[in-house]
Amino acid sequence: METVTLNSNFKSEEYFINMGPQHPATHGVLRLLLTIDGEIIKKVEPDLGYIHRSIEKMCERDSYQQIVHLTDRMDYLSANINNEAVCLTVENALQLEIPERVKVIRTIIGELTRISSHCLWWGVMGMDVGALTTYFYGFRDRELLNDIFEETCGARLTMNYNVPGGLMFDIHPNFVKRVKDFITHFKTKLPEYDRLLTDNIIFQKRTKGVGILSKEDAISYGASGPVGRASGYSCDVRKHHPYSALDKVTFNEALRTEGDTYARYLVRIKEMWESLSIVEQLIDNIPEGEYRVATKAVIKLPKGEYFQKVETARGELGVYIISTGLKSPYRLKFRSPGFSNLSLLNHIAVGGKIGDLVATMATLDLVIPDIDR
Amino acid sequence: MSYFSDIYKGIKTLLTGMSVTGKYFVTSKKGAITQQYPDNRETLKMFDRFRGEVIMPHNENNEHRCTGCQKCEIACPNGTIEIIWDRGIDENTGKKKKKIDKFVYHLSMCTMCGLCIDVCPTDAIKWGQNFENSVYDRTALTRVLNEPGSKLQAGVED
Amino acid sequence: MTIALSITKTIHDWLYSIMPETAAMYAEMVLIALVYLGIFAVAGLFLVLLERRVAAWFQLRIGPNRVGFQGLLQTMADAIKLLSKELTGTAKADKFLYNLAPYFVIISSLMALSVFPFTQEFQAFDINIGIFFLIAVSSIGVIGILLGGWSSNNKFAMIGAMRSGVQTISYELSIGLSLLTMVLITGSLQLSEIVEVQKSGWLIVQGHIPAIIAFMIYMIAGTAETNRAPFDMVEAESELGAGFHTEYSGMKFAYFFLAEFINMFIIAAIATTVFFGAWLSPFGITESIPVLGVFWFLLKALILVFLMMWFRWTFPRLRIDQLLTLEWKYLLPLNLANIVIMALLVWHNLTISF
Amino acid sequence: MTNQSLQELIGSWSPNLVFTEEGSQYLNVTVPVEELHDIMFKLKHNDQTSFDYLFCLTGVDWGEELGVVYHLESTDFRHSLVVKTQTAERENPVIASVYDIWATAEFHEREVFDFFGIEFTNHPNLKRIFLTDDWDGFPLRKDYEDNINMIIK
Repeated sequence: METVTLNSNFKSEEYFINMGPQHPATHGVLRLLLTIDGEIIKKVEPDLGYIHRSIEKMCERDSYQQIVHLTDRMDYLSANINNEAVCLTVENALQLEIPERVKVIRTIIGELTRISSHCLWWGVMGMDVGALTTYFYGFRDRELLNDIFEETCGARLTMNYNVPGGLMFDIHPNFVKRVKDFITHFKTKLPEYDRLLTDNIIFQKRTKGVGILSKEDAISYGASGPVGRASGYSCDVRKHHPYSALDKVTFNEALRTEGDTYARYLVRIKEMWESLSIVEQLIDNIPEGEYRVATKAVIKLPKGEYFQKVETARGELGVYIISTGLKSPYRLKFRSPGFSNLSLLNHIAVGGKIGDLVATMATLDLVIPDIDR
Repeated sequence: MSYFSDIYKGIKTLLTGMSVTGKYFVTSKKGAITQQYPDNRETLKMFDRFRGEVIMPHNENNEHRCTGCQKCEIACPNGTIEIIWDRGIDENTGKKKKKIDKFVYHLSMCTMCGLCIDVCPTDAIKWGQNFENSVYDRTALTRVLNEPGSKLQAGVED
Repeated sequence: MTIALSITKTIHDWLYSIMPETAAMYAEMVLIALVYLGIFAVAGLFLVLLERRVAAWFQLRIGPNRVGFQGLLQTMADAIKLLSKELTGTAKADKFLYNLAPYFVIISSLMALSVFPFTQEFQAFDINIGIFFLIAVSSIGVIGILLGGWSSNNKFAMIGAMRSGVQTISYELSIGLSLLTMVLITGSLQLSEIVEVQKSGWLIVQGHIPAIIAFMIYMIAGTAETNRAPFDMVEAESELGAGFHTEYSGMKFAYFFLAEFINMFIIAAIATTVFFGAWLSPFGITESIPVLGVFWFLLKALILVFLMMWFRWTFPRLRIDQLLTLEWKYLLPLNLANIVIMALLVWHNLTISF
Repeated sequence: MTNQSLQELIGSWSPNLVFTEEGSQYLNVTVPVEELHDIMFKLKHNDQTSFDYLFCLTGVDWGEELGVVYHLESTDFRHSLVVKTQTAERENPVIASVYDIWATAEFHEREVFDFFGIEFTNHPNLKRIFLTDDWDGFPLRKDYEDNINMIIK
């Protein structure tokens, strides 16, 4: 009998594919150079810089008040927290005494920004795994928050509400009521998120065990925010280096140990609950007082180096200012969470399928201007 | 038997999900969050603090409050504001005094940061609520905010 | 060819009176084909509109409501737009196959429509292997998708096409077997025959538990067969951009698009015919007015179409390996067991019939 | 560990380290370029320091010298340290990569290479990350000039 032997030299061919910069799943102008074998990802190499605006260089010629508004354009989904980061750095450098009212308002708006960012993320996450309806439900709730911001700050996305020394203007008289309405509304909607997407068997199959990041790798890659916390790495700046009014509130750091896509998803859902609880604790007792401390028209930081970390919706944002005593910083560096989080994409996506890469990328929650700065 | 319980649980979660969307489908008539924009122009009211564009309010005598101190021009991060000023004779005192000739505002460069309005000592400029700023020619976005023939409101400088 | 509605009867007689028999037969065929083409082009467009409105209602939106009353003419406008659009394509595409692919898809879906019994006697082609014909024809469409994805010389399109091949080959089995389960009751593949059997109770009632299982499997496999979410691996917007039709534009794209919706209708129509008694009214309430059969048929089909839309706008997409796991590990074994159960039921006369 | 004991411990590793706390909220240590990799390796792997989290890597043009500032934190002990190194070579500056110690340095070093032109030895993939490969010059250096794209106020 004749035996047929398959050609043992047969080799599946790896091929190369460009994902982005105009791809629906890359959420902006991120370009991923993928090496694929069939459906299996062999290598992911991000190609960045499509919207790099050199904010750090611009900061070297701008005054400190002007720098604040540039940070809106980095991670635009947590614009207000970015503003706060720069303001805190400047205030710490000047050793300004900030009124309690300002601290509380900043924290409330910061947490609302986090919820709003996570709402958008939730919608987009659902869309990335194929459930398009989540997008609209996420946006519906985010819209309420945007209205609150618009009423108080005047803008929906790039708010520029913080100035060194406090807030640009006081909160709107309707603010407290609207926030309370939102809390009651959102508390009924969050369980709906779970019923629609979290518990869904297809979603769980898609995300569990996908894109696993170990704790050691998370620390080594500088992962922060929900990405780090899903790997069991306690990295919440709000806990470890509390700023503004965060030392006055009690909340739990959302921690998971699995480190997979589903864990990152759950951490963010948990964070929305925690943020709601922080806002609830503060909203009823916003202290009376000034909303702004007068600063000099031209702020000059004393010679020295200043570093301030805050927890944005994406993770740890660091502002590093080297001042030589002039009206502009000598060097200003933003340590953006997205940049570090992106660097681990290759590490966790290799070996998965294209669908896994998309789901993983959705839970890294990348905002490209934050990476490109 | 986990094979069958998996199927049961799976189908149950799917039906739960469908009940959520189904609920919205049934109540879709009143639940729609779409704003039918060009149709609702009359009822669409922006918030008071909405940052649409920078405007310079004039009173009924065609007087504005801008002294031409140029603080806004310095505060602006993008060079959006250009103040062309001149020295004129003050009618009351007879001294030479700085006054604005043209307050040029490039809306195309404005990032709506609000620093100019924040820094203005005389509240001469304010946020306008107009958001329909699209034009076919970008030169239309360069505006002169002070109206022709307008002058400084009395008592602003005191 | 049996057409007994009076108007078609008149045309039939008239045609045969003015021409020789062969010519009249051809003329009649062409005429019927054109009528079907017209009806289903419009029906496809209507389904697109329905999908958009239903999606909007699921998503707290209003949906297209500007062109015509409540947006009724929206898809017409879209079709005209697509007609007038430039046909773009990649330079190194295999031009012949690239242009051929959309026709494969649209023709196969239009062919399937010819055998449905919309009401008594309103059936273009009552063939004695009806269900077999349907399964065979509806699987031709995948060749068009494969050709289109492969020949457009785009890697995203190719991944989509390959996924489509894998998916259709797998789910074809489930469709066939679940329909086969029902054929055990009817004992015939002829669609008019199947409807006849259902006069003593719809098959889903006659076959009770195994029939319901078969129906569920059929709906899942059918959704997969039409490449709709949650099985839209072929398009998978967030993964592949537009999948196999990435490089198509204008009318060629419209063919793919229309075919998807007509396929959806076909899947629903097969389910209506096999499980829900086709044009038979519930409890025979309008048995005396045969024309109402069309209404009942369309109503049942549209309810099933709506169900598929509901799936689409609720569920996340499966991953390609999970798609195959679902088929080979769950649907297929269940289906085989189901057939055995059904066979036993039929053997022991345990079916319910009135 | 307190800054005091950190200074004593790290100071015992090499005589060439300069410590300062002036004008900064962290303990600063300036390390010569040649010793950088050794010191960094010890900082990560010593049981008492255990600086496993590199949270910021900044390139700085000090005017004369080009430098890199590393912000380190220990996730076990929660103490922080700023390591600075600089090289006077502006034409062809070379600093050892710490990519093998902290994986996050891969991207951050590419960023510094992109904007300051500092070459990191042993870096696995050292090429421009934001700018195009044919970009001329290093934009974040103080002596960079671009009359078209830069608006000097």
